[in-house]
Amino acid sequence: MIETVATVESNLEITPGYRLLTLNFDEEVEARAGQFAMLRARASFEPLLRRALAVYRVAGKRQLSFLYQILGRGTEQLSFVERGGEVEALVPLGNSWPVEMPERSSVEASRRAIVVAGGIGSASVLMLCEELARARIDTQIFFGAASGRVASGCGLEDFRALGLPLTITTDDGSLGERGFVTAPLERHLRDEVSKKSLRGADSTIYACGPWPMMARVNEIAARFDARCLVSLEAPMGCGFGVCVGCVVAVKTDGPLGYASYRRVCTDGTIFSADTIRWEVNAMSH
Amino acid sequence: MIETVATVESNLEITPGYRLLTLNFDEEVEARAGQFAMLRARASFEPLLRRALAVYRVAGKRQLSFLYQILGRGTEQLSFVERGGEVEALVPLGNSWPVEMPERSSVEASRRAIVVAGGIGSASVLMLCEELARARIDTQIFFGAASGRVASGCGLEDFRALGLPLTITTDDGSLGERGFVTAPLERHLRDEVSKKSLRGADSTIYACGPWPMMARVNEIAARFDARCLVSLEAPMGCGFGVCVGCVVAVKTDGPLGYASYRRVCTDGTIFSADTIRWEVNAMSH
Amino acid sequence: MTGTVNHDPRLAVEIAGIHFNNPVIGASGTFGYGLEFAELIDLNRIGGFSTKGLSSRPLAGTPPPRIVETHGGMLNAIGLQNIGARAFVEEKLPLLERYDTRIIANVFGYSDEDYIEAITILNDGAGIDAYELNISCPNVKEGGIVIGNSPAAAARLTERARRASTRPLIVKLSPNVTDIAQLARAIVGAGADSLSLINTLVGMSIDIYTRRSRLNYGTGGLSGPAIRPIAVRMVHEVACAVDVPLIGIGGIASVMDALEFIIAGATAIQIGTANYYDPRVTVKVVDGLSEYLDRTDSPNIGSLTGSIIKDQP
Amino acid sequence: MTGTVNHDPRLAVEIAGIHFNNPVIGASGTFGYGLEFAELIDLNRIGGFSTKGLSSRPLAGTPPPRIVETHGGMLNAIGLQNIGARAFVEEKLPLLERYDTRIIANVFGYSDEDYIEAITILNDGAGIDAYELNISCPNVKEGGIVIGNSPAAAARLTERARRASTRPLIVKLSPNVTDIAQLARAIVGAGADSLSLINTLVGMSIDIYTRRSRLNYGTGGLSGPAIRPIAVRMVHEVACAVDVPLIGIGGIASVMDALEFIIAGATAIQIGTANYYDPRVTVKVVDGLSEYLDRTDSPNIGSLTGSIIKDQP
Ligand SMILES: Cc1cc2nc3c(=O)[nH]c(=O)nc-3n(C[C@H](O)[C@H](O)[C@H](O)COP(=O)(O)OP(=O)(O)OC[C@H]3O[C@@H](n4cnc5c(N)ncnc54)[C@H](O)[C@@H]3O)c2cc1C
Ligand SMILES: Cc1cc2nc3c(=O)[nH]c(=O)nc-3n(C[C@H](O)[C@H](O)[C@H](O)COP(=O)(O)OP(=O)(O)OC[C@H]3O[C@@H](n4cnc5c(N)ncnc54)[C@H](O)[C@@H]3O)c2cc1C
Ligand SMILES: Cc1cc2nc3c(=O)[nH]c(=O)nc-3n(C[C@H](O)[C@H](O)[C@H](O)COP(=O)(O)O)c2cc1C
Ligand SMILES: Cc1cc2nc3c(=O)[nH]c(=O)nc-3n(C[C@H](O)[C@H](O)[C@H](O)COP(=O)(O)O)c2cc1C
Ligand code: FES
Ligand code: FES
Repeated sequence: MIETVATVESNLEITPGYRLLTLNFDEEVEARAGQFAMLRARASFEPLLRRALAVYRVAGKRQLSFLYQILGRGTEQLSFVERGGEVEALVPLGNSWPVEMPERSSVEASRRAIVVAGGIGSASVLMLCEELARARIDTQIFFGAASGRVASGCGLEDFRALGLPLTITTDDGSLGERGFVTAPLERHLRDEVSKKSLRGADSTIYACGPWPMMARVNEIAARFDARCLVSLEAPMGCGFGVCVGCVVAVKTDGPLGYASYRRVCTDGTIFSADTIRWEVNAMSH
Repeated sequence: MIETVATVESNLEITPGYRLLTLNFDEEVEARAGQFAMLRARASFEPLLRRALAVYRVAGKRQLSFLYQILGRGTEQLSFVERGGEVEALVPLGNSWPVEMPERSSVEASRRAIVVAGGIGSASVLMLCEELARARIDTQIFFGAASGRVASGCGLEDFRALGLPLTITTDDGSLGERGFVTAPLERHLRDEVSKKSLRGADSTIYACGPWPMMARVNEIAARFDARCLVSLEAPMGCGFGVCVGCVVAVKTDGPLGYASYRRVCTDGTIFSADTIRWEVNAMSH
Repeated sequence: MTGTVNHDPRLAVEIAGIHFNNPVIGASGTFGYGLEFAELIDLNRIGGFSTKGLSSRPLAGTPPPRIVETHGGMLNAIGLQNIGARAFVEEKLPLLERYDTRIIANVFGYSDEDYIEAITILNDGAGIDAYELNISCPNVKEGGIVIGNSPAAAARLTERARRASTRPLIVKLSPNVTDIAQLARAIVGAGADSLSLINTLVGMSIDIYTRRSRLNYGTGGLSGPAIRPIAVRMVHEVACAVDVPLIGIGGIASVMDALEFIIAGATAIQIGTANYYDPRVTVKVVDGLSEYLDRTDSPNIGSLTGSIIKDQP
Repeated sequence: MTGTVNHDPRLAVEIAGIHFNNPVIGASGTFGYGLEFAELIDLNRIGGFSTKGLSSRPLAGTPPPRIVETHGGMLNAIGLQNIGARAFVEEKLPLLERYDTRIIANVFGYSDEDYIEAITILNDGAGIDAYELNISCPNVKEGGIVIGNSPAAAARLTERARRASTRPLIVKLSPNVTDIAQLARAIVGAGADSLSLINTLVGMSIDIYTRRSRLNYGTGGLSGPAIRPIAVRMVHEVACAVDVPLIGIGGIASVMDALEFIIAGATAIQIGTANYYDPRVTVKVVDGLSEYLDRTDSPNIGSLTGSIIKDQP
């Protein structure tokens, strides 16, 4: 973890409301797939708190990119920083997506990966997809967004460039299948399980997106007995474990006690979906 | 008075810490010498209050320039706004410098003007000097700054370009005479009065600068019986007369009562120096 | 003048029998005598405004510096400079006659008698719709205690003002208290028709080079967005404690802010400090309220008052 | 570890007989158990830190959402999640041993007995330098009244804690009171060695679309630069009222902010929320204090405590 002031290499609009921020660091940063940074435009007095953004790409030992949606005050302030400007950064934070090598010994059922990205949740899984591809794991990507325009903003072209099987859904039907990304996911699992007599358990589902999407992915995974990992979001005060503001409710054996909540920033952001108490939503929106 | 969002034509650094901001308005603005605007970078959340800046130049019916020093949070935020950016503006505000025509009928003693600018107080008097020149009033400019560099930042080149007699002082002696601008002012008045048997009362002194400078100018003016007008500064909440935060203590005949304080923004900013209770400083610094 | 404004009927509210075209009111001390805004906004478009605090006699106020900006807000120690109740009645009210907007006369004094005297003068004024008692001033007679910080003193003053007044009485609460609900109950018990809250919080800012307060007076009142969360909480607490209509105040700078107060329990809201840095904020909020009703399919603004959903106790 | 740090001797301060290398302390609830900062700053460089509030038993805290940002600050309703006094003594203290920094154990409970129990456990811990009583929790036994808002209840608890404690006792004041000087006098009268102030102000923020509080708990504590002017005023008031050393807290984010509190009357200061968005702020303030002493030719930081110049009463 380094705490530093990074310099903006570029801060490009991808589509209106979506930008790619590339930062240069004066030290080496080793960020793994799924990790994040806490960022804040240096010269701004408001808002105070840094904002969590997933590391979208590692462009070198001292360069990281972030894909972000302009949502409120913090991301708006970030959007104003231009090339040469400064961004306060704490990075890398959180755990990372675990990628296992397929068990080549087993001939019949090689392990497979399913990546589900909802909206800007995509930013957390691009590097994961790259890693899965490098590890030659059979990978299916399900990419959902509100519209075709939003899909572009969420990095669709970068996902396409991976050359992995990619299913797109949009809420308004302007691109790919109309509806939620969980619909083709469910179909896919059903088909796979029936057609190839594979067990759901042979698949690992990696999901990042809005809370309701991830809750639904968890249900589907449970039904098909698939392993499911989710990267969670929560409002973050610090990003490094001290404010205890970013917790999620997790399942515990005993009564509700100290262990009932875990910090998204340091105990996560990636959790096994079946450990989360999905009915207790960490976000207020 | 118009309340609008102006667009930045340019925001140029003159010397480090000093900038010239040129704004385009969507309506006509008629600003007279000595008037000011309340400005705030549009996209910034902090600081909240707009900052008062004198109208430095009128560049057309819909274009005004402001010369400013980067001092704290507000002017720093302004300095970040680039061409095409937006600035919230309330303008024109306050009264203006009165310029009388010389009494040509009197052969012996034509009226004369003395303009005293201290630091960035210069921003309030450039247009005044232009007007005095246009009216062919015999005008002397005394221009004081902390250093030669600061003098440039305070628009010295623009004052030089007027072609009027100009005496420069700097606190550190890096340009012109070393010391405060009030020293040559005093000398000048003494010489004028003795040499040409003019009365001080034939001169109008126009002064804008730091509070101690103006207090001293007032003393000198009083001694030589010259008319003296000052443009005051005060921390301003609103700029249009409602917060009653920007007051200065003025002399009253009766006991201290409602009339003891006057608002710099709407009753001024230009006051007759002899009406001010100089010992009650409006600024905390 | 009314004819020129098309009021959204869904925004009309009533407080103590007074009809407001909409719930957006300029806050005392930030809206002058109303006229200062005539060049900036159409005064007919806002629900009303509360005057700068009026005392029985004109007051000079405190020496400068009087204001200092802080993070998210400002401190002021104006010392209640005002033209006096008599001058307001004679010089300002006639000029305000032509506007269709509610005029609330904000009143204060340094003793109960001071308040009564000011109210008596204002009773003569045509066009005043209600009084708002600013009870956050130190009472010189009682050794400088702030009337508004003591439920007993505040109730006593409310009762006397109620009797002296020919108009509905709004009492403005001080937030500088341990238990604002208790204060509110005492004041409503004493006859207040409505409560407005909050006034400023007492604060201080020191210049580290001169080692003096940045305000000549020493302390000042903190206002602006910085205090909004405290104000929303207090409005919610008071809404749970009393039954009179509330006017929410404190750091409102946008329609979203205004709605927080209404959902927390306010019938109307006042905008203070934001008028300084966004002089047309009041009319922007009026427009924003109509849009919100459209977007959320709400029948009228009254249906939102106190509509907060509580899952937790 | 001490050998590696060259402390500026002018910054040393003493509170209740404890020596601090400098007056900069991490505030409770924002500095974890100290160790979380070991990767970010050299813990030997700060005066000390106050632990996350410790209770007699581990606590789960409240369900999320627990924090929401506001203008110039944030609201939190963590519900005092902590590992418990026993785990702190056994698991954290041994790891903290190697740092030359003062450790203040922040203690709280829902009844007097709870506090005493936690203190009794902590008395066993080696390396704790002082206790800081967080008296801003609602007392379940007394029907939810907040101990810290009642001078009598706060004095009673202080007295009992004083007797149970083997270490200097700092009591942390709640700002949600009408008269903080009165509260301070009662607590000092009951035996507190030092006071720290302020804790958070109670606030609320409402999501206008869900119409629910943005915090699961409903209300939360407001912290950050927004509250600084209130905190500075209260430190100044308390400094005029009592004679024990004060620790100033509330919205400190820079050396200038810290100096405001010291000039107002604080011997030391705590930095809270700013640690979240500027994790190295504590050491930056330490360096800034030395520079200020240089620039103003002040002999030491103690000479600045309470050095405010007052022209007005
Ligand atoms: C670990 C992590 C990684 C993230 N990675 C990315 C990323 O790569 N790209 C990206 O665009 N966004 C990402 N987010 C979300 C991003 O942090 C939020 O969009 C941002 O904090 C919103 O800040 P704001 O000031 O723009 O909005 P605010 O003004 O703070 O809020 C605007 C709206 O967003 C909601 N909001 C506030 N905080 C969050 C939050 N932490 N997450 C989601 N919504 C929030 C508010 O409730 C409000 O409705 C990530 C969040 C987390 C926790
Ligand atoms: C009528 C008027 C016209 C002005 N014209 C110009 C101009 O043309 N060019 C220019 O550079 N400046 C001008 N000023 C001064 C300018 O308004 C201040 O420099 C500015 O408000 C400082 O804001 P800030 O946020 O940068 O500093 P802050 O962070 O607010 O303060 C930094 C320092 O400046 C002091 N300060 C705060 N407000 C003022 C103030 N109003 N005046 C002076 N010092 C202040 C503070 O006490 C502090 O020491 C004018 C002021 C007035 C009242
Ligand atoms: C400069 C100034 C002067 C004020 N004068 C008065 C006053 O005379 N009477 C009064 O009741 N409130 C007065 N107030 C308080 C406001 O009406 C309002 O209650 C407070 O500022 C909080 O609202 P805001 O955050 O929107 O400003 C004043 C506030 C400011 C900033
Ligand atoms: C998330 C959070 C948790 C806190 N927890 C505690 C606590 O456990 N005990 C305590 O005495 N104060 C606690 N505080 C209060 C701080 O120690 C401090 O008094 C307050 O935040 C004001 O200082 P600041 O503005 O610098 O944050 C907490 C504050 C925050 C923001
Ligand atoms: S964001 Fe502070 S603990 Fe996770
Ligand atoms: S700045 Fe508000 S009255 Fe002058």
